[in-house]
Amino acid sequence: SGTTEGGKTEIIFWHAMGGELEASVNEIVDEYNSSQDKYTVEPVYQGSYEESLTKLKTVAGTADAPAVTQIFEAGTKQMIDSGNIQPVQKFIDEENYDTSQWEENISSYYQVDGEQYSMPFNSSTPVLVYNKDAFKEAGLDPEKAPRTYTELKEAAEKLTVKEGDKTTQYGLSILNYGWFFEELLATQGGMYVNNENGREGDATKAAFNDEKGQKVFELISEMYEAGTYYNSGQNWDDMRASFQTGTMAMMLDSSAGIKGLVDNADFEVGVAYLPHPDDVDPQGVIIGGASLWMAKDIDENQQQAAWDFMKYLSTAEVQAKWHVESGYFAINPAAYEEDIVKQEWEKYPQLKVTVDQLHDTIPSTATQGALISIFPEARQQIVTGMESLYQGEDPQAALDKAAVEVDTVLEKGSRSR
Amino acid sequence: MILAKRISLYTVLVVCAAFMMFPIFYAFSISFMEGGEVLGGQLLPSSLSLDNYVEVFQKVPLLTYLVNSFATSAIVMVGQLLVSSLAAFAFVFMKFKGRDFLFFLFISTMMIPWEATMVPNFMTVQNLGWTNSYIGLTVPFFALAFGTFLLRQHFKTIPKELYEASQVAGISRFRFFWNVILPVSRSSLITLGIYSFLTNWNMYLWPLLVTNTESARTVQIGLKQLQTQEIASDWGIVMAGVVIVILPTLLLLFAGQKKLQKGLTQGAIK
Amino acid sequence: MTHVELAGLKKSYDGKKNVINQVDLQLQQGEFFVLVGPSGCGKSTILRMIAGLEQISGGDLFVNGKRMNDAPPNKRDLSMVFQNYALYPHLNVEQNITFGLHTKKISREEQKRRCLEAADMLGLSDYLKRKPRELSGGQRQRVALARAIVTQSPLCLMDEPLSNLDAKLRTRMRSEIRQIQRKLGITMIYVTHDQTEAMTMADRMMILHDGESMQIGKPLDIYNHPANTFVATFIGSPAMNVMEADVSPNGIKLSPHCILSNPMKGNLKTANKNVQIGIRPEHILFSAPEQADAVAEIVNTEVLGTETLLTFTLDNTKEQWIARWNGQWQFSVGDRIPVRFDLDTIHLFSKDNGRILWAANDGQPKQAAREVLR
Amino acid sequence: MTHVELAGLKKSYDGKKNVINQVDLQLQQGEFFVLVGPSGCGKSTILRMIAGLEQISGGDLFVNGKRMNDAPPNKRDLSMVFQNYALYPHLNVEQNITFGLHTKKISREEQKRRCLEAADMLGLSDYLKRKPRELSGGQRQRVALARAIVTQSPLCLMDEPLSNLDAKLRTRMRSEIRQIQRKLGITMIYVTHDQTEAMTMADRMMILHDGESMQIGKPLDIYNHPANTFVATFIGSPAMNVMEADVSPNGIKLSPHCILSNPMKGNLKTANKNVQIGIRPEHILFSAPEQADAVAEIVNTEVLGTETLLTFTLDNTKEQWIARWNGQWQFSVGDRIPVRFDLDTIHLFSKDNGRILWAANDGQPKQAAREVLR
Amino acid sequence: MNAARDLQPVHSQENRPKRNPFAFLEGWLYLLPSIILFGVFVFYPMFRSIYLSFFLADQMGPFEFVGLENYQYILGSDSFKSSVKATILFVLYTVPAGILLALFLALLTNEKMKGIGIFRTLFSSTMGMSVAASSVIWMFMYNPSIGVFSRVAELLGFPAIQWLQDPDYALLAVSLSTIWMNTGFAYLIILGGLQNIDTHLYENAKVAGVSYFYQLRRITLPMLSPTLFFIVTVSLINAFQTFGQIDILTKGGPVESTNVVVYSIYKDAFINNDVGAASAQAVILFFCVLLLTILQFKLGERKVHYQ
Ligand SMILES: Nc1ncnc2c1ncn2[C@@H]1O[C@H](COP(=O)(O)OP(=O)(O)OP(=O)(O)O)[C@@H](O)[C@H]1O
Ligand SMILES: Nc1ncnc2c1ncn2[C@@H]1O[C@H](COP(=O)(O)OP(=O)(O)OP(=O)(O)O)[C@@H](O)[C@H]1O
Ligand SMILES: O=P(O)(O)OC[C@H](O)CO
Ligand SMILES: [Mg+2]
Ligand SMILES: [Mg+2]
Repeated sequence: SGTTEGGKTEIIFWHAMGGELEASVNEIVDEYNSSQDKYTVEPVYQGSYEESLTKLKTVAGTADAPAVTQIFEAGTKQMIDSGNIQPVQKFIDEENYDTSQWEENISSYYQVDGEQYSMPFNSSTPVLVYNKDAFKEAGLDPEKAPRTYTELKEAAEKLTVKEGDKTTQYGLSILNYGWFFEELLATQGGMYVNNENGREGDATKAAFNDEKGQKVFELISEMYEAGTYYNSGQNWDDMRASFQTGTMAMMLDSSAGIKGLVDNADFEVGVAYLPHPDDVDPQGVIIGGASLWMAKDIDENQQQAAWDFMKYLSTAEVQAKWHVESGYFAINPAAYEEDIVKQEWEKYPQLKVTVDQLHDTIPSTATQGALISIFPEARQQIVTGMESLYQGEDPQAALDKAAVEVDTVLEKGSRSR
Repeated sequence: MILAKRISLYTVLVVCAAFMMFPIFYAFSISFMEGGEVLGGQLLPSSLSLDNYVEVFQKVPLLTYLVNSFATSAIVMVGQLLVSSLAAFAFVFMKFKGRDFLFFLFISTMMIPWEATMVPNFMTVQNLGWTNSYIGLTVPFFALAFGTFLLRQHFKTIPKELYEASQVAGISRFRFFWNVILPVSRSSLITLGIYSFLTNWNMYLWPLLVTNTESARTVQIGLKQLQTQEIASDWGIVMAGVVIVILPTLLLLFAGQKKLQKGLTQGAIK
Repeated sequence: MTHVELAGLKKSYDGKKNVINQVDLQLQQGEFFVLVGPSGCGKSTILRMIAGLEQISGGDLFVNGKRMNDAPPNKRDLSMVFQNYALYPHLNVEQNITFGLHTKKISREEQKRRCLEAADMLGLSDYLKRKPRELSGGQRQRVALARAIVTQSPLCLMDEPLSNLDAKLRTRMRSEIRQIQRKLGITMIYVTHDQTEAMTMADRMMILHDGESMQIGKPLDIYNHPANTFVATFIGSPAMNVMEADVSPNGIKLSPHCILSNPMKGNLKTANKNVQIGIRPEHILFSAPEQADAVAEIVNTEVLGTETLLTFTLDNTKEQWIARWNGQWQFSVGDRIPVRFDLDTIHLFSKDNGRILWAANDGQPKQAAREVLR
Repeated sequence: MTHVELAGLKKSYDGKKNVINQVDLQLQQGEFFVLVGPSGCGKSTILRMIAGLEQISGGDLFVNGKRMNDAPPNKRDLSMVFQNYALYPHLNVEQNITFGLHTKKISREEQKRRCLEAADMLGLSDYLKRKPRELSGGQRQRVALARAIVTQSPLCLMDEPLSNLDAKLRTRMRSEIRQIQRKLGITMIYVTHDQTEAMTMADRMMILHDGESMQIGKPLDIYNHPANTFVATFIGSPAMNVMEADVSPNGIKLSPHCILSNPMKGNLKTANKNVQIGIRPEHILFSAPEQADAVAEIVNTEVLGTETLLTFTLDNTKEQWIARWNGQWQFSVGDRIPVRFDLDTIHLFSKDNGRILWAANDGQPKQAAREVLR
Repeated sequence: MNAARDLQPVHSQENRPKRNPFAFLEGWLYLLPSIILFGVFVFYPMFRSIYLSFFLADQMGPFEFVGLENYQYILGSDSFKSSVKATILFVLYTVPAGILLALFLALLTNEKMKGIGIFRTLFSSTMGMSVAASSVIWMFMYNPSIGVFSRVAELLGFPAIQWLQDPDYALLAVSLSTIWMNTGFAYLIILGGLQNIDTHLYENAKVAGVSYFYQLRRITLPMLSPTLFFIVTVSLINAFQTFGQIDILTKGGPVESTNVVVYSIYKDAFINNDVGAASAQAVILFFCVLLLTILQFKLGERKVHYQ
């Protein structure tokens, strides 16, 4: 919804940025509001990614729908299918807006059939985070993080510390979250679903249970069996707390979390590329995080406001600030040339690693990511699969089971309007 | 009582109290800690710093939320008292066709999981244009089977002669309800009032669904807002939020515990 | 003038069994009428039907000649005092007394005036601002009374208003109620299960048993001429002794060795061989051995100070008689004493239906007045 | 043999005010002792101290000569019947009766035997499997009694066990309890506020008032020789008339025109000019005009059938006297009738403290026995 | 007989009592607010749920009639079976233990002692704790690295259990926190019930000299049975409807070990967009709870002693 009063058009902006990030968002919005006098943006927090997607679904197409909403990448297909969305391509075309200033690797995720649907905003990728002090103690080179699964397993073994029966430090931990599996699959060039990850037509079947997916599950299973892998559950906070208290020496995390880790840890934190099986060339990573979507059934004025706001967000200065404060990528690479970024990178060299990894990514339908509307449910199935590994389930069986479930919901989903 | 028995009883009481109160105490304690202390797993803060409290107010508009929570809880309280007492009055003091069936129907609503009805309810509220308003936050809860039941139990203890005396005197039914039944049942109404205030203060999912603006939000959502998915939560601040959220209800409970217990028991036992 | 009339009144709660069966009654203006009977006999039900609080299942109710079966309570121009007083606990005495007067379109001043008047009459003036719970039982009772008075309704109904009070207070309230009723000249229908209350207060009374009227009349007439064994044993304390007896022209045989001379002088058909005899405890007298009708074997003695109650048997039969003698008598269990039955006061009842067959004092009560005691 | 002894017993709930003050009492084995007094005078408190349910604040309690102040209830070898019976609603009669017997190491068979015996004695045999709510008030009372009996404790305490029953049942239960107590030979301490119960049941009784013992003795002794006005008016119904009077050597002046001749024959110091005179209602007699002591102006007549209660005043004074005459007397309000006071029965009390000063029947009660009435 | 009466038409002796039609209307008038509100916010959604359960549907409404397919799908799915199992286990963990704990505390504080009021207030305090706040606290306590449980385990030399991550313990952990949250309410109710028991019953027992546990077994528990019956019924219904703590603590995981039916309904309806399946589960849940409650009333009430 939104109103026009005193010549100013007011629009609502829903986001899922809680805690510290909410403060940054608010600050940026305030700056935008005072930078011009035509539009006012009001940011409103709507809960987690899942919750805000749920909420948007409830108001989409009504007068309550916000002009701009932040939706995580997994909701992309749902948004496109909903029919309540105004692709930003329209404004790009109208204005001849130069999208080449955007990071191609990021914006391509939100392109379907050459049309730009949403505007990338907070993008992240997974990285391997490790405890340099622990590396030193284990006799490993703290500047050389493991890259292949074999290296990873060896390092993990060395990093695992036992006191009698009790393990006081594990090697590795991966959060039980579907996203990490997707990434570990993509870096091998693996597909999540058929029809080129659903980008060449609607996906009808899961594809992740091939030998590439298999490798990921086997890695987890083997390491868990070997006692070098720590199950840190589904909660990001728990995982980070465990890392910070030294329960494990390595973990996968979102690039957006790096800064906080570095700040709070009482040891030196290292960041490295996502590991891959020994026999493949790493393809890079899929972009994560979220993008901004414009509502369709609102008046022209408000759409203009939304577009204007989006453009503002993608300027180099704003992106630089956002990158520095949040740890998310700048969607406009020019931002990396800004002074504040340079200063920040000096302080936090780890941040640069995340950007490099993104730049090294080889574009393909694999690294572009899957486009399915039932993503949230598919992720739950993967999580369940991962969790069952800790119960001693056979990796192939666990993966197949998840695939069957995903097939079922894909089939069901295809019957929806 | 023999001294030894007395001492052992007190010991057991203190131990139980320590166990029961530990989580609350723990939350208080953490709310005064700095980030490092929290991660260190300490039990007590090294100093009683109010920084977390200051920060929590800066982070989310807790003050607005507190006001909203108070307002909605109070409105729901009044609404529930009114609607429930009207219904209970009819169930006790009137004879009409279908009364017992209706009563059974009312009671049966206690068995319907609220979550199961949430989707259609949300659609209803939205179609009525009640989102982001106190109406949407409150009206759906005005009818309360438990409250009707509780008040009915109490009304049944009111001598029916009071009603008959009014009939002989020619006092209208509504006047009797308003001028006699309500004042006479004050203690039960207070019980139900406390109960409904507490339950509504503690509601989370519904306010999250029907409010999209900060000006309409309640404290429980604020609590969630303090935790983040993306970067590690600052537990000290979160716990400060927890303390702010639980403090009003704890105080209310402490003040009204005796009444609440009495009234609830009345409802519980036929 | 007939004020209230019940004609063939019936009541059934479940549509099957009649709790009240065919009750007929005519009340005069200003009469103090008492409905008395054991618990559950239907007294409250009748009162509540008159008040309009209970639907009438059959028969008719007339007030001042108008049929009132279906009028709502407040249209019947009556006031009511409930057993538990039904005071509003949250209102003070004054508010309680005037509660509901506004419906009668009475001005505030007039309400106040009537309230003060009634309070004064009942000695409540000092308590007008108190809440009911701050009053004693008797004071509460008077507030309930005051509330009935201020309505100035010509008919007042009371349902066991004294049963919650202690004995002493009860005695006092009895006469207070009676005095006020006389003073205001209202018609009163008063329900009680206490026969003393009925005897002392009623102009006329009805004895009710299982929803049927047993007898209607003045208290003393009923005491002296009970219509059946139920009335005979219900009125009077200790209850009249009612025992089986063989009646023959020669005499009345109470036990093998106790045969009273037949006082009936052929009044009774000899067919009625087996009847019940009724003698009140005070009419069984201590006797010189030579004048004795029988020898009583003492089972129990209760010396109450003023009087003594003796429980005894005759000739080893199981039936226990009670005699009531003035003064303090000391007997031991098993003592055998000569007693005499006052033949001038005996009643004979049918064994089949309990109806009175014959009474010694028929026609005129044995009047004890003007007779000096001792 | 002395069974229970209270020596200077005191009780204070708040540590300040004594609710029980210096009560001394010796009970003999097998005695039926009644504690009587108005509500709130401390009867239950004394009983509960004896039972061990309430701490003793001062003084001593001896049972069989052993000091028992601090023994727990179950060590005192007594049974107790509570006012509301305290039956377990979820247990049937049999289970109620045998409740707790196992603690006395009594075998199951023995429990069963005792229970059947007690049930038989109390006519409960048919109800053994019923729950208390399926019993009438009197039956419940008997279950409570049975529960006390089966313990075979030599001492039984009862706290107003009959106060919830209706009048008829009460009369019957009175004698039942008394008979059982005699049969089992147990010592009984029985609390009541009903003077009739006290009079008819007690071997001896104590009249309690505000936590102090007013008088201890046999019921008739107390009736005939009340120690003070409190006892005088508490025992006897209707209560003794206690009025102010001027005593001079010439006579006792009740009102300006009513002066009785002084029966004291100089027994009393003339200093006691202003005393209270006590006369029981039954000792105010109807009189031939020439023998009359005074003329009574009738205020109210209550004809109870057997007897008539007359309320009257003397010489327009406000004081209302009550007389009680046998038979049915019909007077109207305002009637003036000659009455005579039975000088052989009057009591004189101190106006200051209410203590008895002189009684006409002092030394020997006026025994009415062997005197034929009418 | 008086004249006026003779003029009256003779009524049949058994004139049927006429009911006042207004009484009927007035009764419903007082109930109207409740009826409307219940109708709109309880019964309508309930019926809509039943309706939707026969359709493929998302939050916008139904789009394809599928008959019993949703039911077949649910009843055949392993996930639903594990939900049912989790629900039953959850009920079994929380209801008896919670009531026993509350009963224990209530018995302790039913004694007359100095300062008992403070303990009563403390024990009832969880009633004032919101599910959201309580869950946050417990989540922190369960934190495997910094939470108090692992700290204590470490101190005592036990292996730290990953309460919320281990499918063997997660449900137990959620149950534990639920028991804590529910204790306050159950405690208040039970304490009230205890205080309603006639003290004379205990005095009689004292005179008889029976032991404390005998009193407990033969007097307290039977006399408390109506209260216990009430609290068992309410706790059962509540346990079946538990949502908040699961959402915050485990989100139904790990390996669906805490995915109780209500949470599964929520997930299907709001995350998986499958309102049809969610409705079918809601209908099943409703009838199970209804059946259980009726059963409880039928069986349980026989053992309850009302005065
Ligand atoms: N509302 C009712 N429904 C069914 N039966 C009733 C109802 N009220 C009274 N009764 C029955 O009607 C009969 C007469 O009851 P009523 O209350 O008139 O007796 P009562 O003479 O006033 O007795 P009490 O002296 O105990 O007050 C009783 O058998 C009673 O059980
Ligand atoms: N637990 C208590 N705490 C404080 N005061 C008490 C307590 N129990 C009784 N009292 C007071 O002690 C006095 C005597 O009480 P008690 O119960 O012994 O009277 P009672 O003679 O048995 O009266 P009733 O005939 O009404 O039963 C009363 O004034 C009462 O208020
Ligand atoms: O935690 P974020 O914002 O980096 O996002 C992670 C995933 O992409 C969310 O789906
Ligand atoms: Mg009645
Ligand atoms: Mg007492």
